Amino acid sequence: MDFLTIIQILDSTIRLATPLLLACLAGLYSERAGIFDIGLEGKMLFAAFFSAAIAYSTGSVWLGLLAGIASSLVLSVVHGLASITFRGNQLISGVAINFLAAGMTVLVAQDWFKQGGRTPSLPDEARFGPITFPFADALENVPILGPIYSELLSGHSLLVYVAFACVPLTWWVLFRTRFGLRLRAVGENPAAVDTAGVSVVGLRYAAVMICGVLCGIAGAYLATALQAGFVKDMTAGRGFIALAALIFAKWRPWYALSATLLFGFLQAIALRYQNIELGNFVIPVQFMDILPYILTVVILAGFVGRAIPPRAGGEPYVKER
Amino acid sequence: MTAPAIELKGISKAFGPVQANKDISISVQPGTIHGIIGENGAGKSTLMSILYGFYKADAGEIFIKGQKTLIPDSQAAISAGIGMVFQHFKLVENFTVLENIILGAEDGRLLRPSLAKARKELKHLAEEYELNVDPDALIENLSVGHQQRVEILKALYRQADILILDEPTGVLTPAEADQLFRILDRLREEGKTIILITHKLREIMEITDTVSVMRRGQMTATVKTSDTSPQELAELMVGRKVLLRVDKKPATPGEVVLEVENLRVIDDKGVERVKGIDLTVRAGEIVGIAGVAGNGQSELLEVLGGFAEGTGTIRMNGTEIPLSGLGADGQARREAGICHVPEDRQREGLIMDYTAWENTVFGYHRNPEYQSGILMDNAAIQTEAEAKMERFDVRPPDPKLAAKNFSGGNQQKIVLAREIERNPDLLLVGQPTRGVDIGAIEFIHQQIVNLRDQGKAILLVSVELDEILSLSDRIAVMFDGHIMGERSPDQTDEKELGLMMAGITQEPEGDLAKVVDQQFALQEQEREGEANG
Amino acid sequence: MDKMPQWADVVLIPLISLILAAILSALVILAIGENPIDAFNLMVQGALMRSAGWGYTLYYATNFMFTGLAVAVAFHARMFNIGGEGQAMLGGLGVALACLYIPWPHWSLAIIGATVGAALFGAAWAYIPAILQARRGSHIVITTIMFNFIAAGVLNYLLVNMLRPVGAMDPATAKFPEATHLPTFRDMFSTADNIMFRGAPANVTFFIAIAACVLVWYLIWRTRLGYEIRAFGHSESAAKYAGISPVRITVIAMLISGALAGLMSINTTMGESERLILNSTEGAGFIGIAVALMGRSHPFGVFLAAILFGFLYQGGAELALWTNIPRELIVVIQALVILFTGALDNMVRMPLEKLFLALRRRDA
Amino acid sequence: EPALIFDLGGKFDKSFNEAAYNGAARWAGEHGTSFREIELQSEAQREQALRRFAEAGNNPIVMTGFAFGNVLSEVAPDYPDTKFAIIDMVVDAPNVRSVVFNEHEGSYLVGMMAAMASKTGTVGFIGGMDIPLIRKFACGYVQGVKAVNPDATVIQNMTGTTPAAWNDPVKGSELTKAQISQGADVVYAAAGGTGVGVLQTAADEGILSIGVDSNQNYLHSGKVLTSMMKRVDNAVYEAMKEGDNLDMGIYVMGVANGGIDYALDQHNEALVTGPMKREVDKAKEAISSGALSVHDYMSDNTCPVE
Ligand SMILES: Nc1ncnc2c1ncn2[C@@H]1O[C@H](COP(=O)(O)OP(=O)(O)OP(=O)(O)O)[C@@H](O)[C@H]1O
Ligand SMILES: Nc1ncnc2c1ncn2[C@@H]1O[C@H](COP(=O)(O)OP(=O)(O)OP(=O)(O)O)[C@@H](O)[C@H]1O
Ligand SMILES: [Mg+2]
Ligand SMILES: [Mg+2]
Repeated sequence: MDFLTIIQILDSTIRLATPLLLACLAGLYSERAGIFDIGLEGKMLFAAFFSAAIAYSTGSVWLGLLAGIASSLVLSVVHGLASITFRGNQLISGVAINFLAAGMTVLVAQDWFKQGGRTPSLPDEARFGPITFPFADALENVPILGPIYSELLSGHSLLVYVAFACVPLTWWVLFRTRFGLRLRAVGENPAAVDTAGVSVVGLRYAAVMICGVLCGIAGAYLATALQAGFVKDMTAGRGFIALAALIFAKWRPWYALSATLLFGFLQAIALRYQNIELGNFVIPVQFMDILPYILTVVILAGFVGRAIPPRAGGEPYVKER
Repeated sequence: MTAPAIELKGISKAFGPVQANKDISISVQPGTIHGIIGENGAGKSTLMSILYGFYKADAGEIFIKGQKTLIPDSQAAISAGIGMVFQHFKLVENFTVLENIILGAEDGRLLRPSLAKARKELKHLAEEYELNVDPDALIENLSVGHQQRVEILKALYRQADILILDEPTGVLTPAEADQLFRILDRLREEGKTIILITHKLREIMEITDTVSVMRRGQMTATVKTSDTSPQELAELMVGRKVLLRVDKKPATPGEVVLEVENLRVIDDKGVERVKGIDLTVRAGEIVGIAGVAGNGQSELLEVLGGFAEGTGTIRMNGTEIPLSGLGADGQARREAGICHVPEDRQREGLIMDYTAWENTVFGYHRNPEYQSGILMDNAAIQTEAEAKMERFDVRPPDPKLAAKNFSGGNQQKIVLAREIERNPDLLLVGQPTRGVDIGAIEFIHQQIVNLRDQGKAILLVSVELDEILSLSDRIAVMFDGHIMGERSPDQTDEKELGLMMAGITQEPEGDLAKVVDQQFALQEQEREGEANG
Repeated sequence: MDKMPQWADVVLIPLISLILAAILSALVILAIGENPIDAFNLMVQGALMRSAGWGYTLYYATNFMFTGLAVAVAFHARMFNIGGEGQAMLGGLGVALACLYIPWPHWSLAIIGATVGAALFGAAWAYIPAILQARRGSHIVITTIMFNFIAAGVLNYLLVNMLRPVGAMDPATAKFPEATHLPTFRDMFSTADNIMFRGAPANVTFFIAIAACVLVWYLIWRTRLGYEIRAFGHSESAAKYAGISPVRITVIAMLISGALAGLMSINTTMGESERLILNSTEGAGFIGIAVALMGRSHPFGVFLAAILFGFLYQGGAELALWTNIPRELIVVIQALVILFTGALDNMVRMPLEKLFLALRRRDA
Repeated sequence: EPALIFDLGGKFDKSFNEAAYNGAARWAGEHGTSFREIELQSEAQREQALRRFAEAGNNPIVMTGFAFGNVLSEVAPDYPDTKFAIIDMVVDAPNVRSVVFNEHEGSYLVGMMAAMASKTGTVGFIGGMDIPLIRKFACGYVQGVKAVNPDATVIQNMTGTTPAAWNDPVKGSELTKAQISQGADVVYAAAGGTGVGVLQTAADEGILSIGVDSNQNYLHSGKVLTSMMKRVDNAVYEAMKEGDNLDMGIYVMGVANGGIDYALDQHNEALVTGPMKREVDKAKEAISSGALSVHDYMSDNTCPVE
């Protein structure tokens, strides 16, 4: 494997990891506040559709992004109503949201565009294009650092940088601000927050909303940056992988970065090396396809200890039985 | 006369069909300590939670310092100068002390300045009130006593001048309780108003100025402490005459039932908690283990009960039983004739979501008498449960009710009914009366003594010295994983036991409680070191 | 003392929730320019008013019962088994191997063999996540998600490269021998002059599913094992105190769960397609989660929820058949049903409880 | 009234099913009538749809996809008066027309074009899932490439193993990028909705792509080299047009009878050079006349070239 190949694989890792990272951080806010969310997939899908649809209709990718975030927020409100206000089962609500998004996106897409549940292809100005760093071209030929700078670091869409910037930001918010302290507390022991005179409901809604915003960005990234439009079910299970990454990361921001990069990397490797021959034996493509999942299980079994979720996670806060 | 610090008028509160408070009125003078007593489930905690804005009353008014005050949430209570230490602490377990203190009382959006300020303030408060805690320790690594200090500090940090304490001494050792009372005294001198809920009449007599008695959601009496007696209070509370001391004949110890040699236990954090214990318990005697919480008593019970592993030798009626691996589980212990009333009835002794009848066979559910073919004989279990609940006076006597719907005392009775009625050769009992009201304590103690009188061996672990002294025929004191010594209850007293519990076998100079406290701090430091190392 | 009479809890609340879901669904249908009343009529006509409609409704319901029970059993041990899909896929493999490689003389014997095969393979696929959870603390949610993907890969490889008859286009096994074909409802209930359940795939597996519901009910509420599973699910520390081994319960509960999920494939693979095809599970493993949650992990609840989902599936097919409503409408309706009956049921319950309390106060 | 049943991929898959729909729509438009249609949601519905349409008197009933084979052979005898047409599969019954396509021939043609358009000598193939049909596409393509440039490298990738493999444009994108980084400068996508991502990325990255089933040239005008057209639309159109008089038996649609072709229109005329067109048309003729025979993977489950 030569150096350039490594760079390319890492480049692909970054692209594949970005939606996972955004969704994973989204889940992190929500679950740190005690609201489990298996509806990440649905929110991303919803956002992917609405961002593409609005970007196409208005020709503005920024309006698209806003629409994606707004639509994801709508689902967040539903989740909040079900799991915070009405103290329902958070898992059921998440499952319902996934179904709702899968059905609604296609239904609306068909109603609006009559193209069988997809949006028309977005023109370039309705997409997030790559951002080229200064001197990227000039430095391309510098050995080692050149390709790292111009291939790996430069040339991604804005949302990729946003996603990566969200990691330190999330860490800072959670561990260095009043809001973060309260948010973590409400996921561990809401009664402590309540008796300290802070609104449990308010905090939890805030967390669920942040989750919605990040899922919205993730969806918009899929439909308007990586792709040029919406295709039904285009999230293809990434919300669930993000959830796995979140558990893997033990609900911590920097770990979330590593976990999603690892998933992205394993996928990139599997995509790149689909047909490996060992002597006369060709490793079946199916094996390479499932390799990331096998490795995940192996890593989980071998290196990562018990992951302890936030203690109040999944439980509605009920004062009076 | 000044306006009362607190005045509640006509407070009512229902939880669904349960009327927890009925038209309660009470007034508390500033600068006094006001006690509230009442049976389990009488509605004490509910009333205080309403005052603190945790629950909303269905009806009634609250006056603070003569001003009518609306308290829709805890924020309002805090701004009205009210602080509360709940029966079940409201702390975030994996946060540090400092973080818990500032939670909800931060200045500004960033944490760093708040933390710095709180650290200074905390040091100040600690000095002033002898409330020492390591501000950077995680709550989950603190003893219950220290956790309580954090709760008090939380209230003081918020400049509360009305402090509510809900059963604060239920989890404290006598020394810790003494220290707490000195702090309360101090606060009273400063003019703060304190409401103290407790089941212990001795404490009421010792420290309060006035006392109110609650029964079944209503306030039945409010009297000046100096005008009443424990006996009278107990009767007001339970509605009948109560024996305040255990009535028991001298023991007639028989054969050795349990023999423990060089028992060692290492917990899952890798800390050695029991460091080589030798102990025997004979038929027909109660051996009490005294000690400050966290000195290995829990682990001792857990290993004997089969749900933790250890090394060493245990013989039961002369037969050795395994301490780890196969055959070292609760099931095997029960077959060997060991029954166990665990320390924590809610986490261990009961499945809170199971009905009472299901709980009456918990741990014995594999016994042949409960099977019919491949199924469980639920009808037989229910009939038996009904009889047991009747005998142990569990209220309400409804076996179909889920365990979580019983009050703490009644939950404990269900566990006791299950374990004592097994008629075991050896009964392990941990904290049998924690958080239980006087009426129930009397009953529970009686049952334990009865079992002894039938010639059974009993090993009792309790942090209540009173309880140890009045029940035990022999007392062993544990400190730091060792047994410091054994005493007979009529040769010793609280003072000596207290010293032994602090690891001191000689009469020390100075204040007993202080020494105990210092010792505990040292011990904790040491343990932290071990845990980190 | 309860806040509400039991009938209100069991009947009234789900009913009101369903009506709310129906109203919202109607709005969605209106919004895409169709007539909701006609649509509803069509669904009921197609799914419930013809024997063949029932034949389909019950066929789908059979799948959902198995996967719903699988999720429910794991839930009782406080585990979230998202792996029903993969376990059912492997169960299909078990069925296929049993049917293809053993010469059964009669379907009644074959179905026993297939049941064993399906249960064994399904359980085996659940075993690894279970043992990893019990011994290494690897989170079962992640491992079962991963095992769904792995199952799909394994099955794809086997079907394309090993089990597919030469020259066949389909990534599927050969057709099972005649003797293994299960009697369908049509075979069972038709008379000479009255053909019932014509063409519908419902078959004897439906009765196995009902038996499974009953057995699971006995298992959970009447046996020692069920007692221990529930105890472990409610409190691990208490279970330890009682001498219930967490490792043992985790593994056993997951084995049962996996076996139940695997059994689903008798219905699809042996009962319907009569060969193992690539995507025979079609997401029924995931629907099982919704079914178990809606059925409150109780076998009877699972049974009802499965029938409801079967109705939605079949009714949806009828809609797609006779109108231009896209098939995704059904997914939306499912979502709304799950949302209102499952997640938002307190929205209905809270005011009702107040109402009943007020009524009781007035009586008293 | 005729009926059309789409396979699980759904009516608007931008390729196979959509072509069928276009054919039916063209027929309906020309004749001013309508047709019934259904998108399947589950395997079990195949039989249901067939029977319900047959019982409702729809005739002929056209279905797309090999997966109908099994069911149709059971259902067809029950409705001797109804005529069925199945695409991509042979069903032996007196009232069934089976239409099969020589996709390998078309893939061969576009493979030749890919090899001629490639400057690097490396071209790519991205399939949806490792199933026989897709291998058939791949095998024909590789033969075409090697026919022009025996030294050329063909990178072959499959998207996945779950149904999501047909609808994962993001993965299609990444595979394309991976192939580009390995030197590919023409990629051929046979992957349903995933192909949208392949074509998009190829256009974004400035390499050429090849569409499949329908004419996909217009998706990225000037950037799609050509499309391997499988005239499912014609097959459906014909079946509906013949209506009650539908001839039964096996219809093989190949290069010879225009059932399989490569697409040439205003979107790609600049890309298809004169020599390129000459070579391909020559091969087309050779195939039609039988002088050139492209190996069909399905015939023996092997491919002569890698
Ligand atoms: N959050 C709640 N929801 C429903 N019922 C409650 C709740 N809290 C308390 N109750 C019920 O209200 C009654 C009074 O409870 P409360 O906790 O006030 O009693 P208490 O006097 O503090 O008892 P204890 O001495 O055991 O602490 C009990 O019957 C209890 O079961
Ligand atoms: N690693 C540790 N570092 C410091 N203190 C510890 C540590 N582990 C335990 N402790 C102290 O021991 C206390 C109680 O532990 P444990 O429950 O084992 O004690 P116990 O003797 O059984 O008493 P009780 O049952 O009354 O709590 C803890 O709350 C804590 O203060
Ligand atoms: Mg209380
Ligand atoms: Mg303890």
